[in-house]
Amino acid sequence: MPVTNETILQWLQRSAQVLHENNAYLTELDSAIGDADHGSNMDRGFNAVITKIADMQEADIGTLLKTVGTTLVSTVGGASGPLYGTAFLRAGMATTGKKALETADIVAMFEAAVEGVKARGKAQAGEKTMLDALIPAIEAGKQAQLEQVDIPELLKRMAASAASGMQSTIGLTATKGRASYLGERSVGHQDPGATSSWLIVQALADTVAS
Amino acid sequence: MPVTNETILQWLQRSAQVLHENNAYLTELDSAIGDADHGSNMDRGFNAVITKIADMQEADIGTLLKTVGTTLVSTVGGASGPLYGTAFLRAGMATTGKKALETADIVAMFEAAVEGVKARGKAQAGEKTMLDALIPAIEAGKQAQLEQVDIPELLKRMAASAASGMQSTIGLTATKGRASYLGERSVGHQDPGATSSWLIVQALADTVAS
Amino acid sequence: MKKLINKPEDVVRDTLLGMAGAYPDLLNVDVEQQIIVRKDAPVKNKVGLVSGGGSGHEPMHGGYVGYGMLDAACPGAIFTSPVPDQMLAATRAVNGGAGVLHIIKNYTGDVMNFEMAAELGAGEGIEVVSVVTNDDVAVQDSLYTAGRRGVGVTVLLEKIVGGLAETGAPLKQVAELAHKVNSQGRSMGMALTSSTVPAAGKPTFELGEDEMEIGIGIHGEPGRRREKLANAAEITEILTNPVVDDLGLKAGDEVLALVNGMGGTPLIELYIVFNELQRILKGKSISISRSLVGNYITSLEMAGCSITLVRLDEQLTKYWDAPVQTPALRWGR
Amino acid sequence: MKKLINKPEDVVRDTLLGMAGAYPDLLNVDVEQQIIVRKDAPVKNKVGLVSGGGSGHEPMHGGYVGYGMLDAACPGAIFTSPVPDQMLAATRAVNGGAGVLHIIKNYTGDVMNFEMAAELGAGEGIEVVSVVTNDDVAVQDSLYTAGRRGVGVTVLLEKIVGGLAETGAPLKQVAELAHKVNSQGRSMGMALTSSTVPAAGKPTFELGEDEMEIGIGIHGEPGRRREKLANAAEITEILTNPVVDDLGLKAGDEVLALVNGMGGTPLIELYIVFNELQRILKGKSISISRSLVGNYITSLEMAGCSITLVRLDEQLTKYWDAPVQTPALRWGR
Ligand SMILES: Nc1ncnc2c1ncn2[C@@H]1O[C@H](COP(=O)(O)OP(=O)(O)O)[C@@H](O)[C@H]1O
Ligand SMILES: Nc1ncnc2c1ncn2[C@@H]1O[C@H](COP(=O)(O)OP(=O)(O)O)[C@@H](O)[C@H]1O
Ligand SMILES: [Mg+2]
Ligand SMILES: [Mg+2]
Ligand SMILES: [Mg+2]
Ligand SMILES: [Mg+2]
Repeated sequence: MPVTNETILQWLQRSAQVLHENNAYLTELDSAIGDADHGSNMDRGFNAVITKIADMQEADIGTLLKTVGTTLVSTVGGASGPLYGTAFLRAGMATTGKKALETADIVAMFEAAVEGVKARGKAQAGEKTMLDALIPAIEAGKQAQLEQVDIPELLKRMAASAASGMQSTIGLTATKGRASYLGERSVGHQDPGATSSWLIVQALADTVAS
Repeated sequence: MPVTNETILQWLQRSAQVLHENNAYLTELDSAIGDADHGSNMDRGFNAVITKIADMQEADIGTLLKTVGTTLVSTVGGASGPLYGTAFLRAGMATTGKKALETADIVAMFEAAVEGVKARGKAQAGEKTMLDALIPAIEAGKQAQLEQVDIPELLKRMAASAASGMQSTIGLTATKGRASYLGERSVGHQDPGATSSWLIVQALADTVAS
Repeated sequence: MKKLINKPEDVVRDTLLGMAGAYPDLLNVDVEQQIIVRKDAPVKNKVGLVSGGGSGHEPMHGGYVGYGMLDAACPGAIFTSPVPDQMLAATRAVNGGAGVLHIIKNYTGDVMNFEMAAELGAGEGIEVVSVVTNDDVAVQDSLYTAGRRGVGVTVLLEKIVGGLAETGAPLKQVAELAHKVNSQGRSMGMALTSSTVPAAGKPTFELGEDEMEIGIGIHGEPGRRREKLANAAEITEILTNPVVDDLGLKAGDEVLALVNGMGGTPLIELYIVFNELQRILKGKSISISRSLVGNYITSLEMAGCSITLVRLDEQLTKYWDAPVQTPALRWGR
Repeated sequence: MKKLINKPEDVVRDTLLGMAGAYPDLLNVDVEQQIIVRKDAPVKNKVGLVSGGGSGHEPMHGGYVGYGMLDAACPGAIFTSPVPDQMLAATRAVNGGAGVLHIIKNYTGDVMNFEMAAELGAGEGIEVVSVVTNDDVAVQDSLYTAGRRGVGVTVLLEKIVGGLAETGAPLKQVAELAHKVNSQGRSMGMALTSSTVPAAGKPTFELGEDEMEIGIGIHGEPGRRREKLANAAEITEILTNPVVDDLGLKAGDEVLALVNGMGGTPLIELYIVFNELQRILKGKSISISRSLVGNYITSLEMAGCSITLVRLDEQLTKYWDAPVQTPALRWGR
């Protein structure tokens, strides 16, 4: 069963809810190695997204995701605004006109998103950023695609890889983003952006599973 | 045995020492109902006094006390500077030219000092100020003079009355000085100026007794 | 105690040395005599304006010395009135032949020390007139007490009266304007935290996470009452209403509004309070025609604010607008 | 959390409303679009200067909008870079036909959001050039990291470059001067306490009574290292020496010195730090020919300070001295 535009809407709503519930947690992570705003940034952005997509039941997935992207760019600010904004914009461009996504579409959508984050943020794997959750996720997705598993299983594996990628940030020294100012002191703390990335991927896996 | 200029010098030195030792205590009292500076004010002033009178072994008591008065005026500031300054100036005027004080001189000296404080501060008994230690002290002094006790005993009684006067300030509502701004909230706290006044009178009693 | 200081006993001296270096074109700082004097003092035939008080209220008063405001300031020890020697030295330094006005905040210590200085100045043939500010409505005015404290109005008075003095107006007229400004202004303040006197080494009072002090002065002392913490809108009401009532402000009145920080409160919060103040006054049809928002009369690192309103007329507005050039207030030149 | 605010989510809006009321003659505040624009913008044939960043650094940047400095500021949420929409709206509002300079502090978020805004502005045919400040010597500069933070130099740059822009100089020249000021300036900061982001509700970090953070930025974040509390003289050494070394200051050099408070530190302490700074520089025969002491680029209510030095030459001095009329910096008019 493909992922429909209705599933995507549910995913976005679930993401908004999960990010809202984790507002304080994300901010706490950002307090340790950043500036204590990642939770409120994500919550503000996805709250705006929910309002924006409220009447978009008929829209195709590309339009939906592009709307999410521009909304995040216009409401989040900080580092995460342009990064998540670009991610969703690119995801939308990769799914233009589609009302349903097959396995290959899903992988392509995530790949486009991650490439967008890399381009916008000029970062790569191992720099203690959201990419450390997103890159393992997309790699797991590709591997699952090769293994021809079904979509729920593919997303489950992506989410699991995002989770372990997120955990791996604890041991990393930050070289990009605000945490890089802390140098060695950034080690021992989990990256907030990697955490919100995992939450969003997990939300899709959970939406599709249920 | 009369009180000599040497005794007065010893008294001033002892006062400086006692005020220095009670710096933190006086400031703590002033924190509760004032601005947390009475201890350092008195310590600074009497420290300057000690330097000033270091070479005044030959001076008469009047000259000594007037020097104390002008030094306090010039170094203490706040409310206590002009008040203690005036007190010592007036005490010095009441003892001009004397190298020894008999009972009557001592009573007159304190009376002049207390009148000076009243005139300078426009306050009276019961307003929760240093006068609530000084007025009972001078009254006890006059009574002791009537009873013709010796000088050590007279000063002992003055100090005891200053002490109970000081304690009586705990129950009073301040109507003068900084504590008056607290209104009813000033009740329950001992007045810092009454406390330093007691310390100074007690220092004389102790000097003469030893 | 966490402060950017060396030794507590060096705080005033180090501050004066710092000010001397920061404003070499505006100020002559005499570290020995502990006075801050306008660079071009004494200005011939101009009334000299002298103020002073304990340190710990920066930028008051040293930051208000300069063209169009004070001619000299005497900073005492922290929260301690300066001594008559300082005031006398300042009075001498600014006497340009037209007499000297002492601007005194109503505290027993300040009043008595200035009194002694004025006597000494008069003894030297300098004409000295004193004006005492007492604008704090948190304290009830009474003949039988020390009366109201002088707080925020002092700053505004120094500016307005400084403007008049710069025109060469005689001492009598300058003093009259000072009395007028004082009579047209009222203030009230509150604290979110205590401050710490360096020599004391610990906070003057303790306040719970959900408490605030209402009706504080500027010496780090507790206020008239302790209340449960409120939001900016409620706090601004608590401070503004007694000021408006006591001053008898009516619809149509124009005011100069000062939203003042106590030292540890950032500007962003003061703008929020100012916004609440303009909302409240708008509701009463009182218009804020001039305003000042910032840390102008402080209490070391205390967090909190005070609100001062001065009823304006043409004269007061004119001298408020007149050019001023001091470390802390500057416009028109 | 003890703050003079209403709801955390209303802090920026309430602040903008307050600023609008406090400076009706200087600023147009667009609360909807969250931008603060110079009253007379766009100024014809003048390069428009736009800056912006998270709120919580007041008076930066909104307090620097006005004659001789910025044409517009875009305040984001607390410690959060504003969004491209704000920057674009500001860019449009100040474009007087001579192009617009974006002054960006080097933070990943600020850089990316301004980048997007510049692309959008260019798409509308507005010539936009960007300059990124990166003066914080606490952070090592490297091609492989996010690089140094932009801190105190930003304020001084806005003033100096604003002075040149006011003369009608072309965008290329204005941008060149901006790069020059940035290259001639360095900063370093420290904290005695943490600040509290309103939405977070508790201090960003905990610090013991005898500890301080060295090498902080302006977003309430912990610094490069934690050290035992020291006195003003020692702290000033710790901050000044890396600045002097990195800038390669030599005997005979003249500097503009900024001793900046982080928001919760009272002015009296900043004067003490300034005194230590002048002592240290005197020892190296470096002369402070211009200076600024106060809260100019803050981090909410954080206690602490930063030191910024800019090597002066005739050109920089001239535009530093040029008239300026903004809420937070004013002289010469
Ligand atoms: N250059 C970058 N590339 C990818 N992700 C980044 C980059 N810089 C920062 N991030 C991510 O952004 C997160 C912080 O977001 P947020 O706190 O909302 O913004 P800010 O750092 O501006 O306060 C970091 O935890 C990190 O995952
Ligand atoms: N009008 C007055 N008459 C007599 N004593 C006074 C008067 N006002 C204040 N005092 C005394 O001064 C003491 C405070 O002195 P101090 O703390 O040194 O000065 P300040 O109040 O200016 O800070 C009070 O405790 C009180 O005893
Ligand atoms: Mg952040
Ligand atoms: Mg006191
Ligand atoms: Mg005092
Ligand atoms: Mg941020």
